[in-house]
Parts: sequence; C-alpha cells; structure tokens
Amino acid sequence: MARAAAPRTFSDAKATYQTNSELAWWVFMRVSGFLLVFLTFGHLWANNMAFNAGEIDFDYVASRLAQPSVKVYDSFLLLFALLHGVNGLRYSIEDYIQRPQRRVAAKVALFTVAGIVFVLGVMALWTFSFTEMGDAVRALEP
Amino acid sequence: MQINVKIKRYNPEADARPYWAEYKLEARGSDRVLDVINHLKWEVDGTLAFRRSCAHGICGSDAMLINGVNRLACKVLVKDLGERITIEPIRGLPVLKDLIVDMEPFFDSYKAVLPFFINDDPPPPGERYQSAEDRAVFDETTKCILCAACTTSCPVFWTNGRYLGPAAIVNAHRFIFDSRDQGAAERLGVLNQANGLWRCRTAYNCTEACPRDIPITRAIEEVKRALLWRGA
Amino acid sequence: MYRGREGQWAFVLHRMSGVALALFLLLHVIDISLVMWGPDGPFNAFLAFYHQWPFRVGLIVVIAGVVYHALNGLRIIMMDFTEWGVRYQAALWYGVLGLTTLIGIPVLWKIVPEILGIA
Amino acid sequence: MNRAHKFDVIVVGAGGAGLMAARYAAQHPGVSVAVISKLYPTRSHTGAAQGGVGAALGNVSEDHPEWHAFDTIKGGDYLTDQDVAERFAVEVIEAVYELEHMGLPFNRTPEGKIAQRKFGGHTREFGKSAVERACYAADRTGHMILQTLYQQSIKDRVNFFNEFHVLDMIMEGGACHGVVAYELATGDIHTFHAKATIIATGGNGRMFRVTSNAHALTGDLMSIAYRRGLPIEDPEFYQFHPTGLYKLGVLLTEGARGEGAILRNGDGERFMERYAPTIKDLAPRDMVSRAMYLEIREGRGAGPDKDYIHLDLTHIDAHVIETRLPDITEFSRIYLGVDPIKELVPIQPTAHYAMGGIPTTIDTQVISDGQNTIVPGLYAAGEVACASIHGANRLGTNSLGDLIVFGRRAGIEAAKFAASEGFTELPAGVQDRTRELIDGVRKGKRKERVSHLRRELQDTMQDYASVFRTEEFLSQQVEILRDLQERYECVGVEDEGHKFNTELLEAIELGFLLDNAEQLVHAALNRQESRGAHSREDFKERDDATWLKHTLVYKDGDGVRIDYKPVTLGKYEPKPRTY
Ligand SMILES: Cc1cc2nc3c(=O)[nH]c(=O)nc-3n(C[C@H](O)[C@H](O)[C@H](O)COP(=O)(O)OP(=O)(O)OC[C@H]3O[C@@H](n4cnc5c(N)ncnc54)[C@H](O)[C@@H]3O)c2cc1C
Ligand code: HEM
Ligand code: SF4
Ligand code: F3S
Ligand code: FES
Repeated sequence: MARAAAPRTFSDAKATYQTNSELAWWVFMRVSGFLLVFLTFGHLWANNMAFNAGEIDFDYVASRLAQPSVKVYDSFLLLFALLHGVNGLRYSIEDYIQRPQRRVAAKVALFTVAGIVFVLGVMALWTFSFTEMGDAVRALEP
Repeated sequence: MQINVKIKRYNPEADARPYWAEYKLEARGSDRVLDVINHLKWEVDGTLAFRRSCAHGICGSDAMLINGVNRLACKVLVKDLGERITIEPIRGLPVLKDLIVDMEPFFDSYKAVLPFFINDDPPPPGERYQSAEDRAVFDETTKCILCAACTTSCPVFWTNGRYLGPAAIVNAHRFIFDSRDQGAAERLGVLNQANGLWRCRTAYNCTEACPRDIPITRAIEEVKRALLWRGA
Repeated sequence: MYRGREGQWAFVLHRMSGVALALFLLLHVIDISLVMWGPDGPFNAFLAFYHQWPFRVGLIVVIAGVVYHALNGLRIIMMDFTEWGVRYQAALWYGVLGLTTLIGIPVLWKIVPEILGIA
Repeated sequence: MNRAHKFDVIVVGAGGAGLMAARYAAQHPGVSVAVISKLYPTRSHTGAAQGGVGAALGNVSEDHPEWHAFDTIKGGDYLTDQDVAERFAVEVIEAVYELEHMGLPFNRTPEGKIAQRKFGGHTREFGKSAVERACYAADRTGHMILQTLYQQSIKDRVNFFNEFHVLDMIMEGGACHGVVAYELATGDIHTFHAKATIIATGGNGRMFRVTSNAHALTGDLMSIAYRRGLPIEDPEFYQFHPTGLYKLGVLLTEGARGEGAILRNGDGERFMERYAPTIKDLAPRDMVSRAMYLEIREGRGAGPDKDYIHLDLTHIDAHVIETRLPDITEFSRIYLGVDPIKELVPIQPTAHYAMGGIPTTIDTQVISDGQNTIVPGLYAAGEVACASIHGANRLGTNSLGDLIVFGRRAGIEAAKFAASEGFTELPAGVQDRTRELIDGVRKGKRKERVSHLRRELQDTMQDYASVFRTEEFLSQQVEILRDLQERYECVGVEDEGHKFNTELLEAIELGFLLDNAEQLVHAALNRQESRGAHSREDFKERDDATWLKHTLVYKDGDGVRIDYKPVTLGKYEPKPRTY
C-alpha cells in the first residue's frame, strides 16, 4: 500500500507539514455551502417555480442574462458553486483514485474543465450583450 | 440452537482468492462469537486462523466484520445475532489469512500522530498536578485499545488507505487535550495535512463500531475545532 | 454492504448528490453559455438534446438532490460547530429527510409535469 | 527478513514488565534493545488489570513504605522475602511518579494529585485500618500502564518483533545467550543472539478451566526454562479470585462485595455465614473461594448443573451499582445477559495469578538453585518471575507494582551487564531443539486433538488442584497429567501451512501448559501444610517449623525433583494471619 512516510518523532512531524490549505478548503466548503443555500434556492425559485421549467428556451435565457441584477446574482452563484463543487469533486478523487499518477491526472483534468467552464460562464454573463455582441456573434455563424 | 456460520476464508498458500465457507453447528445463545469460531477451529477445521487473546473485550485482538458491522468477536453473543452469522475480516487492511489482516498500516498511522506524552520541562520530584476537570476532558479517548474496529469501518478509509483514520485521531485527541502535554501544535500540524483530519466526512461508523464506546466523531470534531481556532 | 447507520447513509447521499450537482453544474454552465451563439446556434440543439427522457428524469433527481444536499450541508455545519449537532446527528438527519420530502413534494408537484412536458 | 539477529539486550514479552524493562535498558548509552512478543504489545494481559497500583504516596491519608512492606509480607503469609518487599515498597513510589511523568492519566484528588483508594489488605500502622494506597486510573489502571509504556516505546524507537513466538532459550555453559523464536506470519525460525535476555512473559492461568487470564497466558517461558534445567519457585501458590463470571472467568472486582453484595448458594442460602460467621462475604479471597468450591462439590451449587454460586446485588441501590460498579454491570449484562440490578449473577472462583515463577534475586537475575547461583545473562520480571515479593498470596494492586519496579530493575541490570560483556560464540545447532519441537507437532500422529487434551487438563486441574487440595486428589492429578503427557505425544495439526499457523502454536502451547501443571501439582503434593493460596484439607495448619521455605521444582527425566530455598526473614516475625 502506497503510504506517505509517516512521522514518528517530533522533528519528523515538524518537517512533514507545511500548509493550511486543507483547513482553508474545509472552512470554504462551509461558508460557501451556507451562501449557496440562498443562491441556489433563489435561482431555482426564479427559474423553476416562478417560471415553467418546461418552457425554457433561447429567448427566456437571453432575456434573463440581459438584466444586470441577474448578471451579478449569477456571477456569485457561478463562483461559489463552481469552487464548492470542484473542491467537492476533488475530495472524491482523493478518496477513490488510489494510484498517485492517475490521481494527479484526474485532478489536472478536473481543474482544466472547471477553468474552461468558468471562462465560458463569465463570458456568457459579462462579455455577451444581447443587442450588440449578440448580432456580432451571430454574424459569425456560417 | 442450530446456527449457520459463514466465514470469508483465504489461505494465501492455497487459494487464489477469498471464498465463503459455511458451517452448521450447535451453539448456545450465550456463546460469544469468539467461542463459536474457537469451536470451529478446535473441533471442525484447525486451519481457521484469527487473532484472539483476552476474550473479554480488553485487548483489541479480534475486531471482525460480523453480520455487516465491525465488532470484537469476544464482545458479541450469538443470541444478539440470530441463527445466521456472517464473519469477514475487517476492511481496508490487506488480508493475510482468513480473518487475520495486516495491522502494520494501522499502527503506522497511529505512530504518525506522535501518540506519546511530550513535556520537555524537567519533571518535579512528585507528580505533575492536574485538576480533575482537566483530566476529564480527555478521559474518553484514553480508553482506546487499538482494535482498529473504527478505522476499518470508515467508508473513507476503505477506499483511501492513506487517510490516517479515526483511531489515530482519537489517540491524538488524548494528548492534544491533556493539560500537561506540550506537543499539541505538532500533532495538529500532522493532522492538518492532506490525509489527516480533514478527510473525515462525519460518517459515524467509527463511533458505532467502537467497542469501548468512545464518542469518536465527537472527539474528531473537537480536534477539528481545535485546529480551526488555534492561534497560529 | 456494511450495515452502517444514519451517519453512513447521510454521507453516501451527500456525496452522491454533491457529485451529481457538480457534474450538472458543469453541463449547465456550458449549455447556458451557448446562448452566445444565438437562437440558431447550438443552444436550442442542446436544449433539444436535454429534452430527451433520461435527462428530464436526471434533472428531477438533481433538484431533489439539491434540496437534500443543502439541508444535510446545514446539518454538517451544525455538527462541525456545536456539541449538540453531534449528539443529535441522527435526529437531525431524519429532520433533513423529512424537510427534503416536505419541500420536495410541492416543488416536484409543480416542476415534474413541466419538465416532463405533461403540463 | 534476516533470520539471525543480534542485540545487546533482548526482552521477551511486551506486557507491563517487558515494556518497562525495554525502556530502561534502552536508556543505557550504546546498548541495543529488542522486544519479542507473541502478541502485539498492546494485546498483553496487563491491559486487563483494573484496580490500581499500590504505592505509599500518602496523597489521601498518611502512609509509609514500611506499612506497605509489612502488608505485603503479611499478605504473603510470611513466605515473602522481606528484603525484597522492603525495597519494593520504596521503589514503587518512584516508579509510580515516573509513570505519571510519562503521561499516565491517573485520576486526581481535588488538589490535582494522583488519586488513591482503599484496597484489600492494605492498612495503616501495621494492620490498624484500611489505607488509601491504590493509585488508579478509573477501573482501567492496567490498560493505562500498558498504553503509556507502549507510547513511550514508540517515542524511544524501541525495536519490536511482534507476533514472534519464543520457543527456546539459548543456554550454553550455564549462561543464556538469547532465544529462538517462530515468526507467526511466515513460519520462519529466527535466532536472537543477545548478551542479556529478560523474560517477562506473564502468567499461566490457562491451565485451569475457569480463569481471568487471556488465551495467550500459557506459561511458555516457565516451561522453556524448566525444560532447560532451571527451577521454578513456589508454583503451588496459585491465586483464585472468588468472583469470576460463571464459565467465562471474567473478573468481577472485589469492590462488589465491598459495596454489600452477598454470595448465595443454589438454595439461596448466604453460606458464608457458616464459614466465616463474623465477616461473612468479606473474608479473604482464598477462604471465600474455598467455601464456594465446597458448596459446589457438596451439591449445593446453583443452576442446572449445580456448578456455580450466585452473587446477589439486587438489594443494593441501582444508582450505586451503575456508578460505582459500571464494569461488572457491563460484563454481566453482555456475557450472561444478567442485569445485576434485578437478577443474581452466576459466579465461580477464577484462576487469577501465579505467585511463583522463575526464581530471581532482588536484582531480577535468574538463579538456578537454592544457593542463589546466578545464571549469567538471564533476567526475569513480572508475573513470570518470583523474586519473591508475593510469597504465598499476592495482595491486590501489588502485581502492577511488581511489573514497574522489577521491570525497571531488569532493564537497568541487564543493560549494565550487556555493556560490560562481549558476545560469545553461539553453540552449533541453536535452532535444533526448536525445529524438533515444531516438527514433532507438524508430523505428529494426530491421534489426539489438542483441544480435547487441553480441555481435560483444564477440567482436571480445576477439579483436583485448584482452590482446595488433598493428597488423594493431587496424587490422582499426578497420574492424570502423566497420562496426558503421554497422549500429548500423539497430537498433530491439520494445518500444514507456514503462514499464521495458529493451530501449530496452540499445540505447542499445550505442551507448555502441561509442564506448568506438572510443576504446580508436584509442588502442591509435596507441601504438607496450608499457607496463603495453597490450602490442603489434610494439613489445615501453617507449619513454619518445617515449611517456611520456598519450593524449587526441577525437571528430572520424566519426573520432577524438588529442592528448597530459605525465605529471607527480617523485621517481621511470622504471626498467624488474621485481619
Ligand atoms: C482480570 C485481571 C485483573 C487484574 N487486576 C490487577 C490489579 O488491579 N492490580 C494488580 O496489581 N494486578 C492485577 N492483575 C494482575 C496483573 O495484571 C498481571 O499479573 C500482570 O499484568 C502481568 O504482567 P506481565 O508484564 O508480567 O505479563 P503480561 O502483561 O501478561 O504480558 C506477557 C507478554 O509476554 C508475551 N509472551 C508470552 N509468551 C511468549 C512467548 N512464548 N514468546 C514471546 N512472547 C511471549 C506476550 O505476548 C505478552 O506481551 C490482574 C490480572 C487479571 C487477569
Ligand atoms: C445548497 C447549499 C449547499 C450546501 C449547504 C452545501 C454544503 C456542503 C458541505 C458542508 C459540504 C462538505 C461536506 C463534508 O465536508 O462532509 C459539501 C460538500 C460537497 N458539495 Fe455542497 N453544498 C451546497 C450546494 C452544493 C452545490 C450547488 C454543489 C454542486 C455544484 C455541491 C457539491 C458538493 C460536493 C461535490 C461536495 C463534496 C461531497 C463529499 O466530499 O462528500 N454542493 N457541501
Ligand atoms: S477508538 Fe475504539 S474502535 Fe477505534 S481502535 Fe480505539 S477502541 Fe478500537
Ligand atoms: S467513520 Fe470515518 S468519516 Fe469520520 S466520523 Fe468516523 S472517521
Ligand atoms: S480477545 Fe481481546 S478483545 Fe477480543
């Protein structure tokens, strides 16, 4: 079984540890989780309860994303949910993938995907203007 | 009464992989599971291998997965299990033969948290004083007999053998909260690392499994808070 | 199967729902961002893809999951920061299950027909 | 793994005595130490001890080592060597403080000192009244000692060979040069070459049917030493604790009767009134055990087989039981399904402690005869040894004291010896005897089952040589043992494997137990008096004129040879033992 060298003595122990990152992430999961209660439920309320989820289409989404308040709200949601969710997925990777190389590979893949998704999300929220950019983007279509 | 015992057996010198063996035998409700497997070993099949010593729940030799739960074979009676008894080795540690697992990884994790008293001040001629209240804070975690029932019941440990596990944290707790000890910062430092304390997902299997009734999850949470609030 | 009790199942469900949510979130951001390519772009195609049966059911599970995950997340926070959270963890979990059902039923009552396209 | 090892000091056994010895040996500069144990150290039976460790700290009320020494000597029915008891009573105080400095979590007095409580036989001013002398950590004192010492040995980076079963000592020219051990995990035989060897392998209670002792307590090294021509001192003195759980032998502390529990026979009669009209149920351990045994033998036992006695706590306040006797409450609930608050608890005297063992000097050096001839390089401490501090009867709490005082001495003495000596050549064929022993069982005829022989041994020892002895029964037992020894030649094992062949070791352990039984029975038959735990129905009185001496039992061909060693007397003249 692959194991990190375990400290047996005082000085070993001092030499072994350096970071507080696991603690920081643990705290973040709780803080973000708490905020996400409001963010996700609000989001769900707006899109599923106050609206018929079965009728979601381009116009609905586009019109929503045109509102600045939605942009701000969804930005927070995106940021927290993504960080929270990705760190949660990382936990699963730590627990279920035991070969060190594969574990690293899985984490790299996860963080890459998460990075791309984050950029896409931010672009959709902020660089996209329904009136100006929209036409420009659409003009690119073949 | 007639009971049916299923044991997951494995002989590294003969079997390619573990298999289930079934035995039917007479037992009394008041028999310990240890008595049952002793009987099997002594009368039916001498090759059955397991560890045992004290036979009353004090030495920690015979933690096993009995009817789906980790227990000490000497601390659970037939009548509390019914006529069908299933026994497997505890999970997450390499099986060496039948119910015997390799305890070295378990003890390595234990040793990693510096499970010994640290106080470099020269001792007084008599005892170091400690109030009864200070003594009570870590009373529960001094009861550990290192049986591994907790660590091998933890769903995180099953899949992630690098996790130090609840037993190591319990033993760290015993010293971190001892008012006479000076090594708390180092132990917390070890527990703060990737495979330490923060891998615990509060699944409580450890607490349910502990034959010494140590409130393990509570202790783990106390250590988490100690790490969180320590003035570092 | 290890015969764990409340805590074990709380953890298993929390992790399953969390992973499901996280994967859903990744997909969801991707599909929403497709609006950038306009009404004739891939967005509606994607939406059509989404409207296949397995995804509709999946969406319902995710919504149920988010309710459970959120409430159990609050349970975890209580256990982490208070003594009684640990002491009453089992009771709290039944509370989580109860509330999940309580919130879930009316929500699903409204959404399920919509998502399934019955309404 | 390398199968030949060389250490300056080897400790066999990782209980309280062994770990203490290892710790102090390792503190000697430049001395290498290894501990060999057939169990993981924390599985040792020291962990089962509940009551406490006696030391005259005087934290609760005035106390002095002289008082402790006197109690020990009187408790031992004057068979205790008085110089040893006096030194012990002083050193145990230092040893307890050292344990505290190692972090042992003792209970505390309101001022924060080590808490102490009363215990049977411990008195102030030479017997005036009970004194608080037992230092305790809840009812887990032994557990805490074992854990604390193991923790320190991790700190000290002691070398451990866990699950290595010692099967022979290397003896050459009257000196000891190490041991030979069988590695459980692989079946390999290892040679441990040492300048000094410390034996700390605990008791041998498994020769009896009902015992508080662990399965592992099979007196291995007492038998190995015996086979190697060394004597065993005072084996006839074997302590039976009156209140063991029926059939299981799990100990119920004396505290139960202290709180007012009553013993009742099958007719519900409070029979102790007949045996000890004044103090009744609180009579000394040996007396109570004897009375219980008599009741059972005369057909007044309780239960379908009329083979146990009841401990009655039902008249005691439920709250008192729950708070002051939580352990025995748990034990009887779990194991017998009996709730002591409402029901009678079935109990039986339980084989508990060997006062005798491998004879040593006050410095734990093993001796080979009545003239204190020292066996160079060999030391012994703990229950396996006989210094003799417990004499004919051990006081409660003195065993844990014994472990830490003599374990420490053994470590210091052995290291000193090792530092001043060189390694000698090992004799040729050091592993021969061990191989013979193992092959004998492996290739055995398998006509006899180990478990059946062991059961017969335990049953007959319990019936003929336990609490209550007569010439007739003991002679009968001598015959039975001879027969069992013969049949033992025909045992065998089904398991032909090498890895974790626990069946093989159980068979070998049975051989060791048979030797232990032989020592005990012959010594008991020989000693024609009643003293302490040894009580002969046919010789009811203590006879100081003839028998104020230690027994030494030697193996002699197929039989035994008995010799004697004088008792070291001192300040305290032997007096009748009354309380
Ligand atoms: C239930 C119970 C309660 C007790 N309560 C008290 C009390 O309150 N106060 C008190 O003073 N005393 C008490 N005693 C007595 C005391 O606990 C024991 O006498 C003492 O612990 C023995 O310690 P030890 O170190 O000699 O041996 P143990 O702790 O028995 O250790 C023996 C060691 O030797 C090893 N070993 C044995 N054979 C071999 C071999 N062949 N090869 C390698 N290793 C071997 C074992 O693995 C083990 O590590 C109690 C005893 C019992 C059974
Ligand atoms: C709605 C409010 C939410 C709350 C209160 C919440 C709370 C928590 C908490 C406290 C944890 C840590 C669990 C632990 O350490 O044992 C956690 C884990 C996790 N969360 Fe959330 N969360 C919420 C929403 C989300 C969302 C929206 C996602 C998806 C994007 C998500 C995905 C995860 C994942 C994957 C884990 C890891 C699970 C594990 O390791 O067992 N959570 N959540
Ligand atoms: S904490 Fe409990 S279950 Fe875990 S090793 Fe210690 S005694 Fe065993
Ligand atoms: S079972 Fe495992 S997840 Fe934590 S509460 Fe116990 S260590
Ligand atoms: S045999 Fe000692 S704990 Fe079960």
